[in-house]
Amino acid sequence: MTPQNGGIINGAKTKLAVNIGGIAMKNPVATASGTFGFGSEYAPYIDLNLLGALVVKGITLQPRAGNPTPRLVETTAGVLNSIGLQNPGVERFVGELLPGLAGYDLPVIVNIAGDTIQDYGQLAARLDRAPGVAGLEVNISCPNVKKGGMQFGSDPDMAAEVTRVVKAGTGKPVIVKLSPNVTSIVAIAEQVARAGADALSMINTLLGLAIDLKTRRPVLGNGLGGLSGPAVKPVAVRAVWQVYREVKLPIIGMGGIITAADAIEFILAGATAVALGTANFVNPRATMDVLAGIKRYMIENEVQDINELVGAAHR
Amino acid sequence: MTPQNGGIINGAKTKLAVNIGGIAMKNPVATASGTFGFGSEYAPYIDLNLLGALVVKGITLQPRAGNPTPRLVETTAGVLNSIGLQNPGVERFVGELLPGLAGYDLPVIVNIAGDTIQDYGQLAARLDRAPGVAGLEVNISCPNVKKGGMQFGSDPDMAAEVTRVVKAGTGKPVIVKLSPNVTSIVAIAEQVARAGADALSMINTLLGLAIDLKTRRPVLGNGLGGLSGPAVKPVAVRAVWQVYREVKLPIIGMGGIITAADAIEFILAGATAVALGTANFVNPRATMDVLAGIKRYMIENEVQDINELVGAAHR
Amino acid sequence: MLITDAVVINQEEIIPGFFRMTMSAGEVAKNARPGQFLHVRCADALDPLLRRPVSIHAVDREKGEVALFYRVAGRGTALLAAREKGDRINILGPLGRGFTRPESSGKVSVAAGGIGIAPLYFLLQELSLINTYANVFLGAATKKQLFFSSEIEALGHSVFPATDDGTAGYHGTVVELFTQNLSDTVYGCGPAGMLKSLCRILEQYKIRGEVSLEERMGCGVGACLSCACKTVSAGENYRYSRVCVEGPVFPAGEVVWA
Amino acid sequence: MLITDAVVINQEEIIPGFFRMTMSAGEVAKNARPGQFLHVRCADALDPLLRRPVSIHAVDREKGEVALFYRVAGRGTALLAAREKGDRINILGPLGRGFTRPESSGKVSVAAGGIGIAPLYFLLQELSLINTYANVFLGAATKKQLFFSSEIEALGHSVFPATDDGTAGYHGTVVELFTQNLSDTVYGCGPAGMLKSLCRILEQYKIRGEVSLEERMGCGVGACLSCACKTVSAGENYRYSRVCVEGPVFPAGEVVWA
Ligand SMILES: Cc1cc2nc3c(=O)[nH]c(=O)nc-3n(C[C@H](O)[C@H](O)[C@H](O)COP(=O)(O)OP(=O)(O)OC[C@H]3O[C@@H](n4cnc5c(N)ncnc54)[C@H](O)[C@@H]3O)c2cc1C
Ligand SMILES: Cc1cc2nc3c(=O)[nH]c(=O)nc-3n(C[C@H](O)[C@H](O)[C@H](O)COP(=O)(O)OP(=O)(O)OC[C@H]3O[C@@H](n4cnc5c(N)ncnc54)[C@H](O)[C@@H]3O)c2cc1C
Ligand SMILES: Cc1cc2nc3c(=O)[nH]c(=O)nc-3n(C[C@H](O)[C@H](O)[C@H](O)COP(=O)(O)O)c2cc1C
Ligand SMILES: Cc1cc2nc3c(=O)[nH]c(=O)nc-3n(C[C@H](O)[C@H](O)[C@H](O)COP(=O)(O)O)c2cc1C
Ligand code: FES
Ligand code: FES
Repeated sequence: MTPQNGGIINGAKTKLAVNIGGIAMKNPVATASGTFGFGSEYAPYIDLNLLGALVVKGITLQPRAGNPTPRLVETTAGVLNSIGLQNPGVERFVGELLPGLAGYDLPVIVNIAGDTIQDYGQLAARLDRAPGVAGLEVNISCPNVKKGGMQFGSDPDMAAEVTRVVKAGTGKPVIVKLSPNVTSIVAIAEQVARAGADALSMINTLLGLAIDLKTRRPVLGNGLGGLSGPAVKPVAVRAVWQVYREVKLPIIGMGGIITAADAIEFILAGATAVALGTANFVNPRATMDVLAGIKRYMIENEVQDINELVGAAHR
Repeated sequence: MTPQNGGIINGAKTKLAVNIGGIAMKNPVATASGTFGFGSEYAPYIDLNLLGALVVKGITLQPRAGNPTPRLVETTAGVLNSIGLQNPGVERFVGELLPGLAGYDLPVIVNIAGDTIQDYGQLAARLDRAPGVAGLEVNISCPNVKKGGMQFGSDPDMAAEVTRVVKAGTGKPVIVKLSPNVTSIVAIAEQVARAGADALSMINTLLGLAIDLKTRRPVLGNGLGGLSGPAVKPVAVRAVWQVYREVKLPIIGMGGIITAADAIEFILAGATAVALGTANFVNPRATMDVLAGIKRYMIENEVQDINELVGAAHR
Repeated sequence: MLITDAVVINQEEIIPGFFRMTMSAGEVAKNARPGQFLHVRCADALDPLLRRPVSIHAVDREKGEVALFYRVAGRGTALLAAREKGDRINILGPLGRGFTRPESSGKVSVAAGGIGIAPLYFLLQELSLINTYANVFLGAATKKQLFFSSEIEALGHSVFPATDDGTAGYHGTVVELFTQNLSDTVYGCGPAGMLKSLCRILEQYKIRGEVSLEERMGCGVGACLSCACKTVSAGENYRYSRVCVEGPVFPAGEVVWA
Repeated sequence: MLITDAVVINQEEIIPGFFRMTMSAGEVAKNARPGQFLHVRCADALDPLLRRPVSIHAVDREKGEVALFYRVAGRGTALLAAREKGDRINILGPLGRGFTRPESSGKVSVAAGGIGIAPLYFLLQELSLINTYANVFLGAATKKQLFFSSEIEALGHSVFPATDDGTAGYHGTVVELFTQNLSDTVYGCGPAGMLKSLCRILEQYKIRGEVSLEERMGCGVGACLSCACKTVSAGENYRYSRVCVEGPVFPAGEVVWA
């Protein structure tokens, strides 16, 4: 472990480096797809080099205009969104956006989504050739698109099939992002693991709805949306806890993390790394504050290596 | 409609009476099982006669001691509980608690839970003979018990089987209470409807977990718990919305209702009545405040009959 | 058993992190009995959501005032501490079963660990009204957390301090100190560990006692069964009692300790 | 583009429900341009969770002060209105693309509907600094919502009021009044309906204009794509632009109205 991998505060050495299915992260704090754009949007507020990993907005084969507005509405301690995977498509992503990230010293993970299983294969193959991609996060859990999305993540066999196709298309680490909108997230995780996934990330948003009392219609232009933020944290921690017990893959935990205490809760439940989504909207420096807080907790509790904490609540 | 069934404010007559699968409610505001005890606990704070219906704590065949403590922990805008169906058993309920409710002019709905399908049948038969029971709410969605509970609510066939057994055991209206912890709540609802349910109630709690950073163990004595409160409202409204579209049974909507606006959101989504759970903890008069707010909304928006609003967001 | 919008009369930080707040709430003052608590709405918004149980610490029936004594333990109590004179606070109560009166004869003691003095101070107020004076064993981690000694003495009671670090009074636990000064009746409140060892002593010496327990609460009125604690009555296997209605004060012998 | 803990200098309720709040925030004052906004954290707790976008209403660069002018629309703005002198407010900004300067020659107008004057007042401050004086069409439901007329006149501009109920000035909409007094450049802000009809007039008469739009926001920095609005550039099919970075001010001709 090199010195950059850790931090020395008050003379104590805390090892923060983690490995997510072959992706070396200097610390366990990543950004959640779709909430952090392509990184540069937040560069005025934080030093991106200090992040454990950057997970970019979901990318599809073809450009997408996204869903009608409104696309976002606040609920109690949460946010419902239906962005609808607006993105420039994989070609423009590789040509225009990826090069801008080359200057940073951090793993870039590309979140991919498809309408069909073939889409996923093509995306994997295209990104396998792209320089500067540390790994893929396979979004089989987006509640905001008509075709594909959550559908793939709700059926263990389809989830496995998508995983196999992506693995066949790339030599890079493959993280499969799971949906909480299922009867058994463990059953999905098991199939995805068997199909060759290198890691799991969870949770994507919970399917939700808000209705406007004035118009008497759904608030969001698209009707249903995905719920994120502190409201969903107990559900997310539970999902990580359940999957950690049964599946031996590293987990990126997310869903409602605002503070370091939240992040540590996920790690104790079994997450090797964490990602912050909605928190960035509340506080653009949230990732840095969480990182600092994790270090402080480790020092105060004499934890030398963050990996000691992973899944500690099961022991 | 008798005068008591409505309310006259500012000269406007608002019809509030609804019918839930044969249970006549003078207004659409009920209490959620497990949060309102057996009614008398709240009698010092509100006039129980003004409630649309009283749904009592879950009852099992045999008395239950419940789960180890702590049984409740607050999360952001929500509550995780794992009471574990502590209750005196159906015999003592019928003998000691039910008679105390006879003096009130409101339908008493008994929430029942079993370890086995046979349990449900026996509970239904026992309560069919009990005076003062307006209907049964079949809890196939409790996340806090080892056997039965949510398991029955996660499998469409088992859910249907429980429904059939209860219907066979009683002539009283049968409301089946659905779990949100499933891939398709519509699939469960459809099977339950086909099996003869008279109404549906939704949602029970979301399966969740909180971990204590000091002990590094789950906070609740039982580990996992059920999440309720404002945090879950978007998920609950979505569930009501989805089921209303596909299943032609009246719905009692619940999950995070605190204000009249919340209640109206459920009604617009398709609920014929609503129930308040966690809100009672925050404000013992919450049911009355919600009822008053619904009336106000109806008057302001010139809605003569609450039934006009049911499912209006779909039109 | 009321829902009241009480008005803050005074908010005082006794030592850092420990506050005494006086509120105007005439009906509550009139009806409250020692050992009862209020279920306090700390936030106006929905986060934190639940009320927080806080013991009734002192009562001035003439002025119609009620005082709380509390430690800032987390977000709810921090919000409480931020309330200022004139602010309104929604309270539910008085709730729960309080302490019972001591037998007319016999020596009475009170054993308080740290913030545990909160409900016991009200008891001491009431005892001195019936001319019953107690030995008050005040335990704390350190001297400055020995709260209200002079006020308690002003009520006519005798104070026996004990500190873990020996900075004042007996160097040791409040239960040890009590064991050296047994009485016929004892009222205890404090951390679970302290109450557990107190109950053991009471059992050993067959002393009548009552202890005030804490458990996480939902409703505060007996409806949700969140606040369960294990208790036994004669000949019974254990059962779960509700701290909010069967308690928070229990006969020492009925509590089943983990 | 900063995160600042600004200190409230003054909070003034102009008419019931409409507040002007001045904050000390030197760097923001220095860098702000008319039409930009701040993303304001209204709560300290997690409910309401998100920041709220509020336009920069006025700037005093010497004193390092920034003012907001806002209507209490819901919980976030209600919390904002509860802030008092000396309180700290976390703000993000200045954010977004503001108004562009008018051509050096030609008549300039400003069309404001109700609270829409918020960002336009800052623009009028800046215009008068470069000795450009505008016709300001102030529209409102009723007389008392014609905000800041005298301050605007004091800056050297001419005010043309219009009210829906005819209680002051022209009896009708601000767009009708503008149509009777066309100019070469116009800056507009107000309800969507007003801006839509303004844009139609601008297109009809080929007048250069810019309008400031609103959309629900998540991040405020271009990362989440929540704040999309449909726009077109020459020859293009529509696309979704981000109000927070490509806007909130857009050339009138680029906005696709629903
Ligand atoms: C009947 C009763 C009377 C009480 N009287 C007083 C009093 O007079 N003065 C006083 O200072 N406190 C009293 N308490 C304790 C007080 O209710 C808690 O300190 C308060 O609820 C903490 O709320 P919070 O939001 O500040 O902390 P939280 O953020 O909710 O929690 C802070 C920490 O305390 C733990 N915690 C919270 N509630 C409990 C609980 N009920 N049991 C065990 N651990 C808990 C949490 O896990 C966390 O570690 C009483 C409790 C009960 C049940
Ligand atoms: C760039 C920009 C600049 C703004 N500048 C100002 C300003 O200077 N002064 C001012 O008073 N307001 C301004 N607004 C509007 C302001 O952001 C909203 O009024 C505020 O966010 C409402 O928050 P709330 O919590 O008070 O209301 P909420 O409780 O969030 O909502 C209250 C009502 O407003 C609706 N609503 C909330 N946000 C929006 C939105 N963005 N678009 C449409 N409907 C919405 C809700 O559906 C609800 O009916 C601006 C908005 C934007 C995007
Ligand atoms: C506005 C928004 C856009 C999102 N877009 C994506 C996306 O493109 N791909 C994806 O896998 N997840 C997406 N998500 C889900 C987040 O990555 C994350 O799983 C979820 O928000 C839970 O984390 P949080 O509570 O920290 O936000 C999005 C979430 C939000 C709020
Ligand atoms: C403390 C507690 C106990 C509960 N017990 C039961 C129960 O016995 N049977 C049942 O069907 N639901 C039970 N529930 C679920 C509620 O009835 C309700 O479905 C859920 O809390 C969502 O509503 P709310 O957000 O308004 O609380 C319980 C909920 C809580 C918080
Ligand atoms: S707190 Fe609800 S029963 Fe005691
Ligand atoms: S608010 Fe996030 S992109 Fe504009």
